[in-house]
This record gives sequence, C-alpha cells and structure tokens, in this order.
Amino acid sequence: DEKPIIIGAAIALSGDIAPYDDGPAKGMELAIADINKNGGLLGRQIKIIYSDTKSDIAYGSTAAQDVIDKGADMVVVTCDYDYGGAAATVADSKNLIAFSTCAGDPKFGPSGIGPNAFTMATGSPGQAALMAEWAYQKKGWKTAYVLLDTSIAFDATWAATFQKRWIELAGKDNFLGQDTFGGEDTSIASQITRIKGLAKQPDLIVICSFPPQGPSAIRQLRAAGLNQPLIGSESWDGDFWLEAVPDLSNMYIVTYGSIFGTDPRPEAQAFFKAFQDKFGARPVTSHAMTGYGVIQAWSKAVTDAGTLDTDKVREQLQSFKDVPTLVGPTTYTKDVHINLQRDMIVLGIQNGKHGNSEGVFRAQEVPQ
Amino acid sequence: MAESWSVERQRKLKSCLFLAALIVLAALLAALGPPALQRTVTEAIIKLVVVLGMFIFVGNSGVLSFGHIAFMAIAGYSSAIMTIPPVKKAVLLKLPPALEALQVPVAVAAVIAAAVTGLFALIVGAPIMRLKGIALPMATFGVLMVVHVVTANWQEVTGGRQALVGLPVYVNLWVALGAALVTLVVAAAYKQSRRGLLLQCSRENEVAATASGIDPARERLVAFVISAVFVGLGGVLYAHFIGTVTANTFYLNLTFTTLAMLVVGGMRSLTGAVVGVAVVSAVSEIFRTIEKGISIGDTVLSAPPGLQEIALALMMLLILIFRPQGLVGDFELAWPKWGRGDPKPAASAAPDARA
Amino acid sequence: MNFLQSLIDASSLGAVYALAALGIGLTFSIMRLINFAHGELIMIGGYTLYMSASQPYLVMGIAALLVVTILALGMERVAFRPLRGASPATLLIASFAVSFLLQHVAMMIFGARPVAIDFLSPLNQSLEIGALRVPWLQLLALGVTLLLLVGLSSFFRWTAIGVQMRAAAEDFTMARLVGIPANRVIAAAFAISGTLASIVSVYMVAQTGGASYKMGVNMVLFAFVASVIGGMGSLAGAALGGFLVGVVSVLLQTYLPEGMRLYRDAFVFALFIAFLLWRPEGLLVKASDRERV
Amino acid sequence: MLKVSDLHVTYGNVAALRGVSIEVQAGEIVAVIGPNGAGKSTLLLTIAGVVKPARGAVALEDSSILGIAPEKLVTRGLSLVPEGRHIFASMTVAENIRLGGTGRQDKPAIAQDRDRVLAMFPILQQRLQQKAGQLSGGEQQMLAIARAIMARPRLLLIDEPSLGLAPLIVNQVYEAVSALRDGGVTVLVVEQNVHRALAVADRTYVMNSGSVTMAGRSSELKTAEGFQEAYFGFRAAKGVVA
Amino acid sequence: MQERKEAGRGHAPASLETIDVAVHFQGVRAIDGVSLTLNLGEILGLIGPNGAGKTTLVNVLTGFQQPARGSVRMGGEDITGLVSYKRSRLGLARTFQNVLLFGGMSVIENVEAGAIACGLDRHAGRRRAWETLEWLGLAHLAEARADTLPFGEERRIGIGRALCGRPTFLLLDEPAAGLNTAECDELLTIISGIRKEFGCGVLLIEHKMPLVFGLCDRIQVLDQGRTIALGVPTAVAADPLVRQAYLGDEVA
Ligand SMILES: Nc1ncnc2c1ncn2[C@@H]1O[C@H](COP(=O)(O)OP(=O)(O)OP(=O)(O)O)[C@@H](O)[C@H]1O
Ligand SMILES: Nc1ncnc2c1ncn2[C@@H]1O[C@H](COP(=O)(O)OP(=O)(O)OP(=O)(O)O)[C@@H](O)[C@H]1O
Ligand SMILES: CC(C)C[C@H](N)C(=O)O
Ligand SMILES: [Mg+2]
Ligand SMILES: [Mg+2]
Repeated sequence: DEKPIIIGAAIALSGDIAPYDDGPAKGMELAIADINKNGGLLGRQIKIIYSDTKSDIAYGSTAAQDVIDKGADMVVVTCDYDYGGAAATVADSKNLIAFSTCAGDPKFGPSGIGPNAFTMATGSPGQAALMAEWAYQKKGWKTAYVLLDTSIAFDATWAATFQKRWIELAGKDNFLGQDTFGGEDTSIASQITRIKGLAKQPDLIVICSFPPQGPSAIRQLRAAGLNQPLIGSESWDGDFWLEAVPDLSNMYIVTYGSIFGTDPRPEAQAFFKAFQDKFGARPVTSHAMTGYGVIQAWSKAVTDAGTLDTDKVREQLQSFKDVPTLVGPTTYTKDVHINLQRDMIVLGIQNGKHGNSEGVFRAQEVPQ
Repeated sequence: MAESWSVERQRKLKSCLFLAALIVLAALLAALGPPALQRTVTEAIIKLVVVLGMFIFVGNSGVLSFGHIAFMAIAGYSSAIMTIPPVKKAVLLKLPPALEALQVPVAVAAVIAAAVTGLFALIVGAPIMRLKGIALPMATFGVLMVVHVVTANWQEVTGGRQALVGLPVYVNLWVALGAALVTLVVAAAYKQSRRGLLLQCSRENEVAATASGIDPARERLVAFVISAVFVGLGGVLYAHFIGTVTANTFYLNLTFTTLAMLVVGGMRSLTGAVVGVAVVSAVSEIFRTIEKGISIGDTVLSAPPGLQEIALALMMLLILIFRPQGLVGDFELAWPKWGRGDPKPAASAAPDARA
Repeated sequence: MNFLQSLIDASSLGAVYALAALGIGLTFSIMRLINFAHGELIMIGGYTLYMSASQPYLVMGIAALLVVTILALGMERVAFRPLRGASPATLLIASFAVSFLLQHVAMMIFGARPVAIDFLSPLNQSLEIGALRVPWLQLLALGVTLLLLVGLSSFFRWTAIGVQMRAAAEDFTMARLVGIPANRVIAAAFAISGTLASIVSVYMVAQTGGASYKMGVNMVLFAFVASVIGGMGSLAGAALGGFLVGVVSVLLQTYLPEGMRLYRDAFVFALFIAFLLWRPEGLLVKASDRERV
Repeated sequence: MLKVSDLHVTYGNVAALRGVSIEVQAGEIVAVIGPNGAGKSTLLLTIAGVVKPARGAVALEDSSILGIAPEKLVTRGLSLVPEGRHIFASMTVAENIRLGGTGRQDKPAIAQDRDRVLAMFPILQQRLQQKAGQLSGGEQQMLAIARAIMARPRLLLIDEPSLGLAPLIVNQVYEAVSALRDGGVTVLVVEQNVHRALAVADRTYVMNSGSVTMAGRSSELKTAEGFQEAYFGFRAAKGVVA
Repeated sequence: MQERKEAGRGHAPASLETIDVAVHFQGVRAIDGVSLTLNLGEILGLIGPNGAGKTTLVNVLTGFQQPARGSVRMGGEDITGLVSYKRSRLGLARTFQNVLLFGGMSVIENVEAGAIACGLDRHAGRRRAWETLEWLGLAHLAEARADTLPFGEERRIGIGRALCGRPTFLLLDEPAAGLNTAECDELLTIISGIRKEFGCGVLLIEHKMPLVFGLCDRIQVLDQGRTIALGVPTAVAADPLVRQAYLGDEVA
C-alpha cells in the first residue's frame, strides 16, 4: 500500500572497519525481516539501503548524505565513534536519528555528536570496568600492565577506564604501567623490553588493540616468553585472526555474545542460529547482535511514538528504561545515549581455540 | 613593435576568465541536478581550490610537494577550534580556557586559519626551500608526517584519532565556487607575474636561473607561502563541508589524489589543474555510482567494492602512459581568436632590425 | 644492561628497514623512480604465503619469491616501460596508481580484513644470552640483510650487468647505443627489487603472523626516508639509512617519556628534516660528487 | 657498406629529413656538412636506429637495418658518437670506457684498445676514477670518442667530434680517425668546420634543410660551382618555429 | 639606451678581477694561483687546453665555485663570498658551455628572465627582451620553445639572456662551439657589437682561434691551472709555450 520505511545504512562495506559492520548489517536485515513478517512498522514495510563509507571517516558524511538523499527515514552508522561520527553528524544536523550499531565511545551521543545520535553499544568504560572487576575479583590477579594501540579512540578510552577501575580495586601500586604502540609498527621489541625490565612482572597484560597489529603484538609478546594472561575488549571477537598466533592460550576477552555456540543465553543462541540459517554462515563477530538491537530499539520507539517524526522518536528513545533488546536491557536519557552497564560475555582463548565461555557479567561500577 | 607584454597579459587574463566561466557553468549545471550531484560537484570544486593552491607552488617550481595536505589539516583544525561551540569543545577537547571560549564567525575563522597556515609555511619553508633535488620533496614529506602524527595524537587540541565533529556546515556549492574563482585568479595572476616567471625559470634550470640573478630558494618560499594559504583555505572549506576534521582525512590518500589530479591534467598549466580535477572527480564518481549499484526495478546491479579505486587507478595509468605530460601538457586554454587564423602575433615575424 | 637490550631491539627493526630500503633504494637509485608499488610487492608476497599456507615453509617461501619477482617484472613491463623517459613526477604518480590498483585488487580478492598466517612461527623464539633476548627472526633478518648488501653491492660494482644497469638508468638511449640491451637490464633491476620485496614479505609475515592489503604502505614510507638518508645511488647508504631509521625509532620509543611516545614518529620525521638540512646529499654520497656547473 | 635511400624523418610537424640518400663504401671517410638544423644529427640518429624514419631505407652491408634496435646494431659493428656527448655523468671515467666495450668478449683485445684510447687522450688516464660528469667540456668529448672506439666498430658514426676541443686535440682526433680508417674502419663524420671536413674526408655530402644539396669528392667540392649556395641555402626557409 | 633601474646597481665598476685564485678537487689542482683582470669595455680571451681550468675560473668569478685560496673583486670590492645570484644582479652575467636554457619556456621568456631577474617589471622586461632579440636577429624565434631549437640558435639565445640583464661584465664560455664557419662570423659581429653597444667587459673562452684572435684585445692562456701567457694576440700567438701546450700548428 504505502511506500516502505527506509533505513539508510552509511556503513563500511569495504575497508578496515568493514569486518565490524558486516555482522551488524546482517543483524539488521534479520530484524527487519522479522518485523516485516509481522506486518511491518506502522503498517509499512521496512527497507534497508546501503552506502559504503569505504572505512573513510570523511567519506562517511558523503555516504550519509547519499542515503538521506535517497529518502532514508533514519540513518545507521559504523560501529565506531571515529569512523561513524562524521556520518552521524550529517544525519543529526538533518534532524534524523543517527544510530550506531556498536560505537563504544561514551561521546557518541548528545555530548560528542548531537541530540539525535544513539548507539546500541555497551560502552567501552563499561567493558573495561567489567574486565577489571572480573580479573581482580573472579580470577584473583593482582597486578596489571596495559599495552595500548593508539590507532582508535575506543581503545584509548578502554585503557584509561581499565586503569582507573584497577587502581580503585587493587591500589595504585598494583597498576604497573602503560605503554603504547602505533598501529603500523611491525615490531614492539622495545615495549617488550620495557615490560621485561619491570621490577615486578605483571599478573596480567591488557592488550587494547585489534587485528592486524594486535595479533602481531601478541605473537611477539608470547615469543618473548611473556605468557601472562592477556585480556582485551570486544575488538578481539571472532577467530579470524587467531591463526596469526598459533596455539594462543590464556587470553580473555569481553564481547556481546558468543558466535561459537557457547553462549549461555538462549536468546543469543537463537539469534546466531537464525543468522546461520539465513546467511549460511555464522557472523564474523558477535557485533551482529547490535545490528538486530538497533532495529529493535528504534522500531519500538517509532511504534510508541506512532510516527516517524524525529523529535517524537527521540523522546521515546530517551525515555527507554531497561527496554529489553537482544544486546541487553537498554536505557537512554536526555544526555546519555549509550549504555555502560549491561550484560556481556567473557570468552577465553585456549590452545588456539576461541569461545570458551567464562560466563556473563555486568560492571558493578564504572568510573567516570 | 612586437607583441607587448600588456597584449599578452590581456590574452592570458581572458583565458583565465574562460576557465572561470567553465567552472561557473559546471556549478550552475550541478545546481539544477539532484542533491547528491551537487555534493559531488561541491566536493570537486573544493578539491579544485586545493589543487589550484598546490599548482601555485608545484606547477611553477616543478617541485613535487607531499606536504601541502598538511596545510589543509592545520587550517581545518584551526578553523574547527575557532568555530565549534564552546560547550562541544569542552566535551571533545581539553583546550586552554581562552581557546575553549573562543568562537568567531566562520568567515573570520577561515581567514585566520588560512593566515595561520601561511605563517606555518613561512616558518617551515624558510629552511626547507633551500634544498634541491630529491631532498626538497622528501623534506615536504617529512612535514606531512610530522603534522599528521601531531594532529593524530594531540588529544587535547585536535581530539587525537577521533573525528572532531560538530563544525558548522556552511560550505555549499556557491561558497566553494566563490573560493575557487578567487583561487583561480590568484593562481593565474601569480603564474604570469614577475615572481612567477622567475620561479618557472628555476624550475627549468636552477643553475641557469641562479646565474641570471634569481634566488630560487626565495622564489620557492614566496610561492610556498601563497600556495599554503590557498591550500589552507581549501582545508577550511573541506572541513566545513563535511562538518568533521580528522587527521586521516588529510593524509596520504588525499595527498596522492590531489597530486594525481595535478599530474594527470598537466602539472604546468592551470588548465591542466582544472581538467585534472574534473576528470579524476568524474571518473571516480561514475565508478562510485556503478559500485553502489544501479537499480533496475527491484534488482540492484552492483559491482564489488573496490571497483571504483581500481578503475580510477587504471585510468590514471592509461592517461600517464599515453600522455606523460598530462592531458593538456603545458597548454593553456586560450581565448578563442575569432576571425584570426594566425596564432602568432603579427609583428613577431619582423625582419632583423639589428641596432 | 637494559640499554644493551634496547640496542638489540633497535637493530632488529633496523635490519628490516634496511632490507626494505635496499629494495626501494635499488629502483630509486637506478631508475630515479620512487616506486610506491614496492609496498604492494611486499603485500602480494604476504598473500602468496597465505595462499600456500598448507605447504611446507620452504615451499611457501619459494612461492612468494617467484610470484613477487614475476609480478615485479610484469609491473615494469606494463606500467613503467611505456613511461621511459617521463618526468619523475609522472613516474611517481604512475607508481602510486599501480600501488593503489594492486591494493584494491587484493582487497577485492582477499577482503579488507587481514588474514592470519602461521608461518615460521618457531623463529619467533628468542636466543637468551644471560638476560639478553635476541629473537632468532631478528638475528636472521640481520644476517640476511648484511649478506644481501654485500652481495648486491659487489654485484653492482663488479659485474658487467650491474654497471650496465646504472648506465641504462642514467641515459637510456645512450646505453642502447653502446650496445646494452637496456630494456632487459632494467627489467632485471626490477626483478631483483621484487626478490628483495619477497624477502621482506617473508620477514613481515613471520613477525606479524598475518597479511593485509595495506601491509606494505608504511614499510615503503620508511624505506624511502631511509634510502634518502643513505644517499641516492648508494645501496650501502640505503641499508645504513634503513638501519638508522629503525634504530632511532626504537630508541625514541624506549627513551621518550610516556606522554611523548605517541609522537615518536613526529620526532623521527623532524630528525629526518633536520638531517636533510644538514646533509641533503645523504650519508654515503660525497658532497663533491654533485654534478658540476 | 652503408646505403641510405630516400630517408624522410619528421618531428611532430617539423620535417627534419626530406628524402636523403647517401652511400658510404667500406674503408672510406665520408663527411656530412651543413648549417645548423640541416638534419645532420638526425641522419646519424636514424642510421643508428634511435630515430624512426617516416619513409626510406637504410642498409648495412646490403641488408636492411631499419627497425633493428640500436643495441643490436652495435653488435653488427655500428657505433655512434652522438651530438652532445652523452657520457654517463654519474659513472666514473673508467666505467664509461668499459661500457664502450659492452658486448665484446675478447678480453685481451679490450685491454689493448683501452690502452690505446688512454694513450690517445692522456688526460683521461689521470681522471679514470673521477665521475665523468665532473670532467671539463673537452674532456667529456674525448671520453665520448674513446667510448665509441672501445666498441671496435666497423662503421663509426661521429657527430661533431671537434666540438669544444682544443686545436691540438682536434688534430689528434682526426689523426686517430685516419688511423682507424687505415685499420679498416669505415667512418661517417658530421663536421661543422668545412675546411677540416674537406681535408680529412674522401667524399663529402652537403646538407641543407633536410636534403642533400651537393655531394662529391672532397678535393673537388671546395672549388666546385655552387658549393657556397648548396651550403648556405636559404636560411630563412628553416622550419624551426615550433 | 633605456632606463637603468636594476636593483642595487650603482655606477659601473671599472674592473673584474681574481687575485691568486686556487681551486682543488680531491687532489686535482684545477686552478693553481690565477690572477686575471677584465676591464670595462675590453674583450679578454681566455684560452688553454681542455681541462686547463677555464670554466672553473668562470665558476669562481660567478660564485658557482668557492676558491680554496684567493679572492674575487669587482670594482675593487671583494665579492669572493657573495652568492651567484647577487653577483648577477651586480652586473655579472655568463653563458654556459652547455648552454642551459630554460627548455620548457619560450625564447622570449628565456630572454626576458635575464631582465626581470635584475629588477625590471614584466612590462619593461618584455620590451627589453624584444629589443635584445631583434638586435641579435632572433626575433622570429620568439615564440618557439627553447628546447626544440638547433644548437647554434640555443647558444645565441643564451647570449641574449645574459645580455638582457645589461651586465657590466659578460663571461662567454665557448659561445661558438657547434657553430659552423659562417655562423662564427655572425657571432664575431655580435660580440664586437656587444662591446660597442653596451660597453661591457667581455671574457671570451673559445677554442676557435679565428674568433679569439679576431676579437680579443688581450689573451690570457691557462694550462694546468696556471697562467702561461698573457698579452696581445700577436704576442700570445707567437709564444712557443702556447704553441706547444695548446695551438699546435694552428695558424692564428
Ligand atoms: N627532438 C626534436 N623535436 C623537434 N624538432 C627537432 C628535434 N630534434 C631536431 N629537431 C629539428 O630538426 C631539424 C634538424 O635537426 P638536426 O639536429 O638534425 O640538425 P643538425 O644538422 O644536426 O644541426 P646542428 O648543426 O645544430 O647540430 C632542426 O630544425 C631541429 O630544430
Ligand atoms: N667538480 C669537480 N670535481 C673534480 N674535478 C673537477 C671538477 N670540476 C672540474 N674538475 C677538473 O678540473 C679541471 C678543469 O676543468 P675546467 O672545466 O675548468 O676545464 P676547461 O678549461 O673549461 O676545459 P674545456 O676547455 O675542456 O672546457 C678538469 O680537468 C676537470 O676534470
Ligand atoms: C572496530 C571496533 C573495535 C570498534 C568498537 N566497537 C568501537 O566502538 O570503536
Ligand atoms: Mg647536429
Ligand atoms: Mg670549459
């Protein structure tokens, strides 16, 4: 009857960041299929259109403009504040809701972009605090050292929050220090030497990075005999990089869910099965869940508002209080459009195998 | 008497006007098209500002500069800091209070940003422009890298790797067009000015230029600074067109795209700069469209991602192979001479008039 | 003690940069060609290792060597030979176009996501001498670099073809007029640089355990800087330059205070500019070798 | 030995050669003279395979050599000293000389030739390890000649050998050319100095504006009717405006 | 002849001289204590075997080569340390043995450059360039690209460029190389015209003896970096040392 509702996805279909957008995009398609099957949204079918940002931050705004020109009623942007911010700003300034699937930096929202920007992510401070608590309380590790890759802001915020939370938990003396490396460095020999030269060897090393430079760093750490437990963020999800570090063991990461069939939560299990059925393969990373979540959240807000009008939809979103989504209970306020304390899964890597579930946890306290 | 300088200057002025008319025409056509086309053309015109700005230095001196995109970064960030609302700056950056509170009108910011860039170019250019051979382009490359690393990491001032968002988006087709016309006129005027000719001499042969009384380092510096100001202006436009500044935007890719535009068109000619920007932009846009997919009814025919870049690279290679001097070489579009077949000024064939 | 270890770390990185700089420096000093696509040769070596990952290490290495060398030859034939005699700017942009092309072809085939490769992993173990740690891979890199440097330098100095390469690069037509099969000789130079690139691929993949379509870019940037530092036309200079760049960046990483470490590369490049101002002709080229008036 | 017939060469829209025919017998020294821009250098470059003619034929020892690569022609005994020296500036004098012998396998004979050219130009002996680009103008010219001799050509093409050479050396060079001829080398030389050319060559061609305007035995040419006119032609008709 | 408002040019200095100049290149004594004086209005020949140091001496005079010893003076003022472009603005112009035109530019621009580099604006520069070209009989080439010309014309354009800065001293490095006999004669007329018209001092390096002996007031002969003779043409031509080192049996 009526024209379909258009969701414009200005995301990375190619380039560095594409692996993290691919799953969420498919997740959105799943959600849309579900809604359309049940009669659509406001009685209209939903259609998704794409415009590739090519993982180019600046080109993101052109991509956003592109989907807006094609009649998008809301815009979905890349899974990262740095890469999705520009596109979100364009949508925001055109008074459209700009939803990021999994941009984890707390600035994604009114403070860093604009009133119409939302993200489905569990923010990096929440992840970092969760991991600090888990490592300190559940595992009993006492001293930590952070190795930070300076290429994206997400990791920097993650590292900073981890440090704060660790010091709160274990005391200043048990935070042994931080070092950085550049995303393009092929060798981290001097960083290794610095760790080895520490008066006290850390119980665990936090590695804030992502492929390809991250695995390369791990490879070098392990080769140098630094066999401590390693912990990391959602950016270590997926096992596509594992071969770079044969037989990696003793690494733990936090992420949205387990694509490896080990997720204890039935709704996550069901999602990954549906995903497998529809696309013939499991998603590359569990970020796919956030794509599903975005559509869930937005369509609920639209339904509640009874209109596509941005101001009304935004108000509905801002009144979200523990609204259940696939990613977890979701709350937004006028000023904060990201969730920090939400259930996430901790996965272990042992003997070159990813996905041993350590359980689902939630940060108790997130330092500011 | 043979053709005097003023006759020639008029002729050249007219060909500059001719180019300007072409650019205006392109803009007018775009204004009638869909918004996406307008955006594409606006972006191309902004790049034209940058490429014309680069031409002032690169075209006249013959020295490839890898550093000019750093000027875009400096100007872009400067303008951003002067125009982003203080509340936002408080969240995104950690500026000293005076800077954080600062908010000036966008036009003022543009002028200040371009001036700051010129000053920066003067400071780094003064020692560097003395170099010659491969050392000079390499030093400009060093400038790009230093500026890139600093802007990409100076969390407090630039936001580091993060996109600095929230710049007022005031640049549209007409603003870009205005800036491009100004740049075109300045570039044309410089090219035919006394200083411009002196610099061109040093491009052709540095030794002979020096022997003729030309100080190549000084001439290069002058052009470097002027050129930095306009490339800076381009940076400001770009930043306020997309509403975002990031360090990676102003890095290798843009450096090479703009240099490629210059070389593909014809490095020594203004016409070449315009043609280069037009051709490269058009080709990328065409393949971008194909890549995005052409929808026929409900089915969308789309090419695999990367096609656009591959096609662009192939086209550039082909042009270079078949026209190593660029599409137009050092030809300058001339104002058509109605009714006169002979391109040579009548008097220049004058017989020997030995004194 | 820690300083000694830092020196070892520094020279490991230095050795790799030196290796890359040798390859870049070769086409640079022979052809006056800043071959940006050298990085993509390295990258294709990486993907060749990926494609042959089920084979024994030796087979993988040989495959990479062959593929990259052939590709280098093809690159010369298709892109650079038609541009013989073109201006350096044209050559540079052409090489950039080739680089861009190969990157995106690789991206189309292998995707943007880096691939992981298990290659020469045992070599990542270290030789422990007292408290000092020397990774075998680095030791090997150092040895290979030195060997190649000596080999190539004597090749260029003493063999006829080496001298002919330089002649062909300097004045193509005249080289033919003295009877040098100049096209073949220049192709040979490309082949050698391809072989060198494949060795860098082997090292990089062994070190990082992966390959991506952009893996060559940064290596090439540093290698250029290195070969300019060493002095155009001097292979030993390129290697020395590479070594210096590696050493300086590791030492900066080690000794800069934490807040400044982020800016390490800014320091590296600022030092590079300062170096150029001090010695524009490079380390191993005598100022008096400059062309006379 | 060499037969050029009806050779036409154009650069863009400038006709540099318009139907040039010349012939050189084995063992001869033949000179080509003519004013600036007459096409002399173009003629030599075309014979050596560097410039592709629009039309015409070039035969070396009765077989066509058109379209054969310059480097192949060298192995067939043809060697050119081009206008403007074209020494390899960044390489040493010794390397330049050595490159002259590219393609030769006869080591002892190479060494012998090397000694011979160094004896001919003693100053080069003193400059062996110097970069050729740093030589003085005349020294570079000597090097260019020495390099060509190192190829042991059977047909030697020389473009303005005396350019920039001191009078004494010019004499030496032409003595050497005569000596080469006596050793069985055929020589085709372009020379600006008419007296010199006529003195040394067996036969001489006069070129002007891309055509041969006169030819004959050198001894007869100087006094021949119309020589002045053939040589100077109509200067105004030169197609030099690009 | 026309306005003389070139930068920094006061009254014309009376002479250009080197005093006991030496230049060494890794062991090679290219110049080994040469003193030379070029007076205003004079044509001084500088001859000598290949590699004698003639071009090097011009390089010292024009600032392209710093001498290891000795000094360069112009009108009594020491200019040894002055960079070349400043010397040129003081009225010291040269041509090059290998011409070195601005290849990609038109002939008229080449010549004009010589004028505007010394301070003229483009209007005056262009006018003077035309005058100079016409004076040299090259006006018909004005629009041609410099690098498509035959050698002989390139040389004369090089002279035009040097002349267009209205130098007080003009140093010509083998201007006749590559010219045929008739063209040499033309050049001879031009050079003597230069002295007459512009009154500058001309240093002429040449291997073509008719030109040297036909033009020069005095001739200085270098051999292996030293002066072996200096005097009027007839005396130099008769000098046995010169005959042995340079002329051979060439008759002047
Ligand atoms: N590369 C070129 N492009 C365009 N025209 C050229 C080129 N080379 C030569 N010419 C033109 O061809 C004609 C013949 O030139 P060529 O060099 O053969 O003359 P030449 O007799 O050797 O003169 P010269 O005595 O000055 O050496 C000239 O008019 C010249 O301008
Ligand atoms: N930069 C340099 N490095 C080394 N040697 C040099 C350099 N410049 C000149 N020479 C040497 O100094 C000597 C003098 O050179 P110069 O060019 O002055 O000679 P010239 O008298 O001009 O000779 P010609 O008549 O052949 O031009 C030559 O033997 C030359 O090889
Ligand atoms: C690429 C991912 C690691 C991005 C991450 N989700 C972020 O917010 O930055
Ligand atoms: Mg000639
Ligand atoms: Mg000389």
